[in-house]
Amino acid sequence: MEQLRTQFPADDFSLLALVLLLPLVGAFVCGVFGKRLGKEGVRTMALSAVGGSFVLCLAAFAMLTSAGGAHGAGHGGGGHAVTRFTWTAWRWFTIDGGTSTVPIDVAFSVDPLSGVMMLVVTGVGFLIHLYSSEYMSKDPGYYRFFAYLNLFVFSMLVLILGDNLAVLFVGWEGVGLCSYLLIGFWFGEDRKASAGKKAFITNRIGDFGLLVAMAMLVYYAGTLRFSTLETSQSALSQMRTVWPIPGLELPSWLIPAQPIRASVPTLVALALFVGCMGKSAQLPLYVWLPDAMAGPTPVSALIHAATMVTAGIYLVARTSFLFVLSPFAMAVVAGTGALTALFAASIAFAQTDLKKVLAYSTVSQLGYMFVGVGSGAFAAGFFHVLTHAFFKGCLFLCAGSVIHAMHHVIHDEEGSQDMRNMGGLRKHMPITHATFLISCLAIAGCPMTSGFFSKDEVLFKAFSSQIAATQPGLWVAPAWYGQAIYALGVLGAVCTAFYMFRAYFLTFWGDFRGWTIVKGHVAHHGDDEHAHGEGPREGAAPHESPWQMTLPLAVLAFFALFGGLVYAEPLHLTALERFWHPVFASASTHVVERAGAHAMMWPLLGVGATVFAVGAGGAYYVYAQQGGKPAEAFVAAAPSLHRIVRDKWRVDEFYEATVLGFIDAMGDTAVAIDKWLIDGVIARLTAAVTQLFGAGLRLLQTGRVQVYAAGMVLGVAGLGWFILTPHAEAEIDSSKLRSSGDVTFTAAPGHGYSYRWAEGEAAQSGDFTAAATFSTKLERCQTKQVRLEVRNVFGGTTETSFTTCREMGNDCCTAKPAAGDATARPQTPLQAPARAPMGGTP
Amino acid sequence: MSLAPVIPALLAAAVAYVMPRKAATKHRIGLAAVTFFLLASVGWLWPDGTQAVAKPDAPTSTEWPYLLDFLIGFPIVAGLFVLFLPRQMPSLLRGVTYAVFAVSFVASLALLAVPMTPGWHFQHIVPWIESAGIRWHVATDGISVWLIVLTTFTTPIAAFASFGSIKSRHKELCAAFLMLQGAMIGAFVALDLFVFYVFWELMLVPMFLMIGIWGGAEKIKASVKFFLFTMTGSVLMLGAMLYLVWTHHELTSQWTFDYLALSRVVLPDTQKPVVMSAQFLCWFAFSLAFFIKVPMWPLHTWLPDAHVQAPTGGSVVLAAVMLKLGTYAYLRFSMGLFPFRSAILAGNLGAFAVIGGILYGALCAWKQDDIKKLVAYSSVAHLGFVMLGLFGATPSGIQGAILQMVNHGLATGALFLLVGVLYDRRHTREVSEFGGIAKVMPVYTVLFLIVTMASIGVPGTNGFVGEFMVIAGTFVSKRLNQFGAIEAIGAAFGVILAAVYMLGMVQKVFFGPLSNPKNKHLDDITPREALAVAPLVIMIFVIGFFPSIMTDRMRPAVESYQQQFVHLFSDTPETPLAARLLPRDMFPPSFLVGAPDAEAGGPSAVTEAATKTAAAPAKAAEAPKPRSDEDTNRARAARNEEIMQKFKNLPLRKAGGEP
Amino acid sequence: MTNMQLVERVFFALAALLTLGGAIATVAARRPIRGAMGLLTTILGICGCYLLLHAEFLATIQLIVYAGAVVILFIFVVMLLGSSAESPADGSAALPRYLAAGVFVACVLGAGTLMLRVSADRGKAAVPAVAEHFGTIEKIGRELFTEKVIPFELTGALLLVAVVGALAVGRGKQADPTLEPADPSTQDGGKGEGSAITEATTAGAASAHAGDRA
Amino acid sequence: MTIPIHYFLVLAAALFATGAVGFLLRRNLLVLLMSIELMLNAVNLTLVAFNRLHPQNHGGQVLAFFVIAIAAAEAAVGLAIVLAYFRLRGTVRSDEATALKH
Repeated sequence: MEQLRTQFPADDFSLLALVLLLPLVGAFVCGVFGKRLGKEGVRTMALSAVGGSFVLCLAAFAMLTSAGGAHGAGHGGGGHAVTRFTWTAWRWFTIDGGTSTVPIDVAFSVDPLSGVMMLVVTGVGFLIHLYSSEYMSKDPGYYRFFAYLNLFVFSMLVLILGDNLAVLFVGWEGVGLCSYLLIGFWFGEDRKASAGKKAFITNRIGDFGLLVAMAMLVYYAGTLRFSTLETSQSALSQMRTVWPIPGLELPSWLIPAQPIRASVPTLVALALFVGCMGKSAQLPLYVWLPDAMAGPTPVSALIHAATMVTAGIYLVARTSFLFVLSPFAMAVVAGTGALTALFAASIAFAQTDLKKVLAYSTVSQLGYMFVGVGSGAFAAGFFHVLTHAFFKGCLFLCAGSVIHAMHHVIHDEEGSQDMRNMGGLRKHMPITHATFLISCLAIAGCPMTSGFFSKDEVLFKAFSSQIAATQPGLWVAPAWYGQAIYALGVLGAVCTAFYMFRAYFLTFWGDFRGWTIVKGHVAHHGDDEHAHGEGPREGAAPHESPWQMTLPLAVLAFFALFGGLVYAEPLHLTALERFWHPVFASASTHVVERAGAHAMMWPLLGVGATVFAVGAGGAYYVYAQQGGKPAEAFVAAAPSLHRIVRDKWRVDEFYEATVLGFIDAMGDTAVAIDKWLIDGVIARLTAAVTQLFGAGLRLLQTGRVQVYAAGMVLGVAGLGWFILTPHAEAEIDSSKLRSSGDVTFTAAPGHGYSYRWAEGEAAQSGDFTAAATFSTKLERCQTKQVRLEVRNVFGGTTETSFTTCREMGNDCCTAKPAAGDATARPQTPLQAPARAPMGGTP
Repeated sequence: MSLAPVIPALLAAAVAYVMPRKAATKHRIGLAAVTFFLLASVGWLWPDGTQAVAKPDAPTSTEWPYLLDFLIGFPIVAGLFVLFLPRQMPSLLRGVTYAVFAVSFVASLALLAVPMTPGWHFQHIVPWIESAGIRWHVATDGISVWLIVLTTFTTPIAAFASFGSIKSRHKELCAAFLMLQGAMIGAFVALDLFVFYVFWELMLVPMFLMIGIWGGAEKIKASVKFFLFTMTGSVLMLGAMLYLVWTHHELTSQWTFDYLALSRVVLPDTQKPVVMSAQFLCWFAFSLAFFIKVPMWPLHTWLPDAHVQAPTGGSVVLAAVMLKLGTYAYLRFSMGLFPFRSAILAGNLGAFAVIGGILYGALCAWKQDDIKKLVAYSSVAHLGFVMLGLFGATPSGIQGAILQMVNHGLATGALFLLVGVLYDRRHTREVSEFGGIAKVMPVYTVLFLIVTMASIGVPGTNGFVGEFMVIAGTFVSKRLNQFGAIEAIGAAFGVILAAVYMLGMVQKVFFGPLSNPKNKHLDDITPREALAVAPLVIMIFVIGFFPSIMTDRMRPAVESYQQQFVHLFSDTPETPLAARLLPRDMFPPSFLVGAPDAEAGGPSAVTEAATKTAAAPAKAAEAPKPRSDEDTNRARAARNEEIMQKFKNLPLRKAGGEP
Repeated sequence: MTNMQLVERVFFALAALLTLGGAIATVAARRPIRGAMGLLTTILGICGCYLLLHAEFLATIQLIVYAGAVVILFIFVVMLLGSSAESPADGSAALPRYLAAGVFVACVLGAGTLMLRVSADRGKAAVPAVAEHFGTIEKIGRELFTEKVIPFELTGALLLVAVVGALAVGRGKQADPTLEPADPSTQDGGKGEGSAITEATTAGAASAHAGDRA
Repeated sequence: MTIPIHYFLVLAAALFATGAVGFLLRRNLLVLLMSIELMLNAVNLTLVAFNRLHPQNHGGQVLAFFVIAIAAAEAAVGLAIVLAYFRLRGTVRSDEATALKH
């Protein structure tokens, strides 16, 4: 251990580089050279990559615990510095924050929280790689599958080990991309490809929230590194008016009495939570997870049980110091979690597809994790993530091995997953049955199993703790809020126990409904074709899966059973909580335990046990003893309710109608605007106008010479008229008007012109002189009218007058309306020439 | 040039050599060479902190002054020369064209060898038309250097791709490409408004020919529409340019078209009807020409038509480089010459960019059934991001915008190349014609997916870095004052729509059942086509992971430009009632190097004294200091404050008086 | 008013009468032959005016070139076209045309009186005495061949071009297949040297050829 | 010679007016040409009249002389064109000569 520590010092912990590099290299090699390596080569490459990474993670974890252990040996190690090994690769880019530049590095770090998560990802990942090496053995895209799986492990590690929010975002989107590729793995069918697309776009909506959160953090906190964020909480605690936006003229009914203000941590936390909802399939954005079952089963096990969906909770745990600053956000997190738990559990009742049941149970369990994290019990919430990874992973893999067995005879996709075709598999698949039962017990919360400890810890903490507001005036959750969450949780737990055991009894108990089992039946090729027909299928008995599939099941079942001992508060075995204490130290200071709540711990444990008994017993009674008849009775009694629940409360159709409908309509209007309004106006209208003018002018070209000559004569006549009539214009030089007040008028010259000037209303006297300029002086704020009369050589005269005013800054000129506007502008239109040119003498 | 970066690059080259399953060695070597060069360039260009520290007046002897003239002139002259070559030998024509492109690309790399300190580099001034004060004034700085390299990088690729598919009139095609490259580089480096206008117009001609001759069905209509749209815009710009020059003459009785001199002119701004104020009209004329080119919302309808009808090579160059001229010119000329007006209108322009550009472009793209039209509308969306970055006018916003310009060039260029591959096989681009071709063309699908992810902006590719810098910059921007937050959120929302329309198209084309019988035996992407796309894909990842090789060269220029922009438009805009000439000391001394009167040495004593005093503190602020971030921020804020003070106590000069 | 002035006034009245009468005849004549005759009288009237204004050389040129050549040319062509030269009774839209004519004449007369009023005061200045031999052939010949020699040569060249042009246009297309080939001898007779005097006759000859061609 | 100059000017103006009217209104090509001749003669008359007013040199008369020469050439070519037109169209009505329109 010593030379490891010397080789990898704490602040330049390049071991992380190796941990990340291995899956990446594995993915690249499988992806590019997969076909040439063949199945064996690809399998060894993929397994060794993830395995090696797992070993390195173990080493890193060991160094972490030893470093941590050295400080706080034994119990209650006290608040010592967060042991964090960081490795900075290179400077990614710098952004301009509110006051200073924000450097963003490609940096990775491991601390107790991400250490444990790292182990889960690589450990469970390795098991699933082993499992799928057998499960996918007959699939043509074998190498492509392992490339995507390795890429997924790499992205998940980047997400977990990211030292700042930007690198976390890289992993976040990378994981979204890999789930898109893996869900849509069998892209041949439209349904599966669109399931992948749906997953990516829903995740993308979540990423929108994360992007906005990051922008806000850059602006307010001036950094994205988790460690510096934790210390810069003072910069964050300020208020910001959210609505109405200043400067935006809004209709009056939109403007509330006093502007809605929200504290910055609330806004950031809510934005982050939008990201978590997208990724961890919470209520509004959970729709992609059930459809994601279109992917191969190991994918569902890895992504939709163990790793990716837990990324949301990891983010909330990682930024716990931020969430805790705003009780409102914590309440929202806990509330959404509870509602999702109950909602998903209700749907799972009526599902007949085994994987769909497990999918909805995942959504519901995620709800529980958010309840835990939302009510301040970060350690408990995150512990539920671990235990869930084990038992849900095991459940999915059991389902996989069952489907694998059913596939030998029933080849179409839906049929092999439908529980109605299963039943009585206890006898044929003992190991799968045993592991399925253990995981079922764990998830249902049978006492002493890991599920029991983690779920009840979450519920207890929800019941007993409250978030204190750091700033005065912040909204604080009402006192009864914890209890309401607890009630929803218990109700959800009952449903969970019921539907899990329903699935268990339907698959493993009763008699086999798949096909008539014929002893010694040789499943030859010909058999498959006619098996498609509706007629009674027959084939060999479903046999147990090979060791590559059952070994991971056993390991996971073991952890599902004994995982709870790591953090069993009632038994005072809180090793994990102490291990994580430094990470959640700063957050837990805000979490206050309600008075007298601790005493309630044991009674609530009792409630937990009874919940398990009620749920499991009910399922046993309905499905094992009565063979499912009460279920049919219930369906007959409330057919419409059953149908709605079976159609998943028609949430997809609702989204289709509203959200997609709205965007579709917007798209159509945009295209219409583009084609008719913009293209129409700019392109076609101008073309039409020019054509119009063209046609008009073409009429003049008659082709007859005399018409042109007549035109010329008219032109000459007009010119003649212009020359003959006199024109009176004058240029006013008012440059010195403001300073000294004198103005000079210079009349426009003309052939044989003579001028006569007059001031004010004085009659025109005197004869026409050749003096073309005239100047006068104005007092302050005085307005004067000057009249000019012009006579040309033919005796025609015309007259015009100008008014000028000396503006003295206090716009006294404009004050008097009568004086006309301030700027000197020739006032009267050109008068008709005083006398027709033909007229006699002046 | 330490050897450290060479080893990983060699390794990557070996892998690239082995990667293609069945390809002629010629293409394998090509691929390996491209990989080696691009990855090694990361090492060589890696910022070792020498950028900002280099003293501003360090001897720039290493800069060969004629480099920019060579970059502009060489392709144009070669284009003319190619016209004289015999028409019957297309291979000779192609050979000459490749040689010219190769030489100009290598020459453009010399631009990167010099540390881009704030101020002009490779500046070359030759008096051209003395009577009108027009000078051949070309220079580059941090902002335009990468756009030049982008031009010399993508045009050869476009030519290489189009030589593969276009079989008629080789000579005209080569000439068109060469002249196009010369004109575009000219437009990027011109600092004399007249020279800029010449290249701005010259650039249209080859593209007009390309669309018109080798275009699709209604190519004439599209090329005429393209030409008319840009022409009307640039004619307005010419009018405004002349007015500006005339005002400058009124103020200093000296004729000059030089950008440095004209940027000192402040046109009268607000009369009662704002539309009548000179600065608004000039700004509007300039910006209209650039908005048409970008294209911004109402003036964008020429782009889809032009792209649909343009040949593959033409489309690539149009998307990769020509659109960037609009955004670059807005940054350089509109914001440079009229800081007051562009700052005041930043808020609503930002809304225009978000709603009209990002969201509208995405919605339209979603509804298109022609892949090229879809990619064209996606360009409108991406460039909406770029414009938002520019309107925000924060250092990271502008850097993000410039980075996004380069990214868009690479991603959309690659997209058009790949669509060209499909078009060559099926001679149709209707999405409904394709379905499930991932089975028949696996390698092509992988390439297309990588480029789609870059276009969507998945982190790890270049799209994300640009978009995130723009969003963060908009959020922080003071120019957008209270709208910054909303516009940033709108832009972030655009990221979702990008995923919607791109993946929608990818699903319809690649995934799903192989329904259309014609697609059954499409052959996969040939090594030659893959070689054309390879450099772009590699650069997507290189910029995705190592954007600092680019941002580091941009930052000094962008920061000094942004300071100048903020400083000219101090936070309390005192709108000038009459035309006024700003004193020289309000500009960083490195900016005015090469300004016309600087040579004439004629300015009155007042400004002379002022420049000396300003130069002293400016030099002190930029004195070499360690590259830690806190000091740069403190120095920057102090300098900013001190110049702001000078701007406040500026005596109000009389209208039209000598400064 | 000495009787000398009286004679002058009478002579001027006669010339003016001839000019205007001819002009109106030319314009208003129904049959073009009358128009040509009207033109002839106008030219004679103008010749009279020239004599009054001491422009003997011009008067002679007027008589020879205009009266002798141009009017004759017109008459040739009118004779050539025969009845078809008759302009049909263009009764259509007569009223607006006469109205236009009336307006037009009124405008010109108005301009004329305006000019009169302007020149009235200046016109009173006596007409300056005239140098001896003013307007005779020597004076004009000297001026023509000393100061204005270039325009003179150019006019010569122009006339040559006009001749060639008239010939080309007048002859129209060659080799009219319907006729037997005309013997070439009569073809090139028309080429005369380009002096102003002979020009009129050649033009006349050219048109004659054209005549028998139609 | 005591006749004031403006007598001649008025006469020339009238002559010019009739020529113009003839040119604009008559539909016969020949009359058009004759009207042009009238207008040219009017111009000559004014030239000579003003030359009489300033007898220092014979500028006016020489110009009149040149005008006469050119008028002759113009008449010749005009009539040749009329003949060619007559050969093509068989009429001398100026209405039909609308080939310029296209």
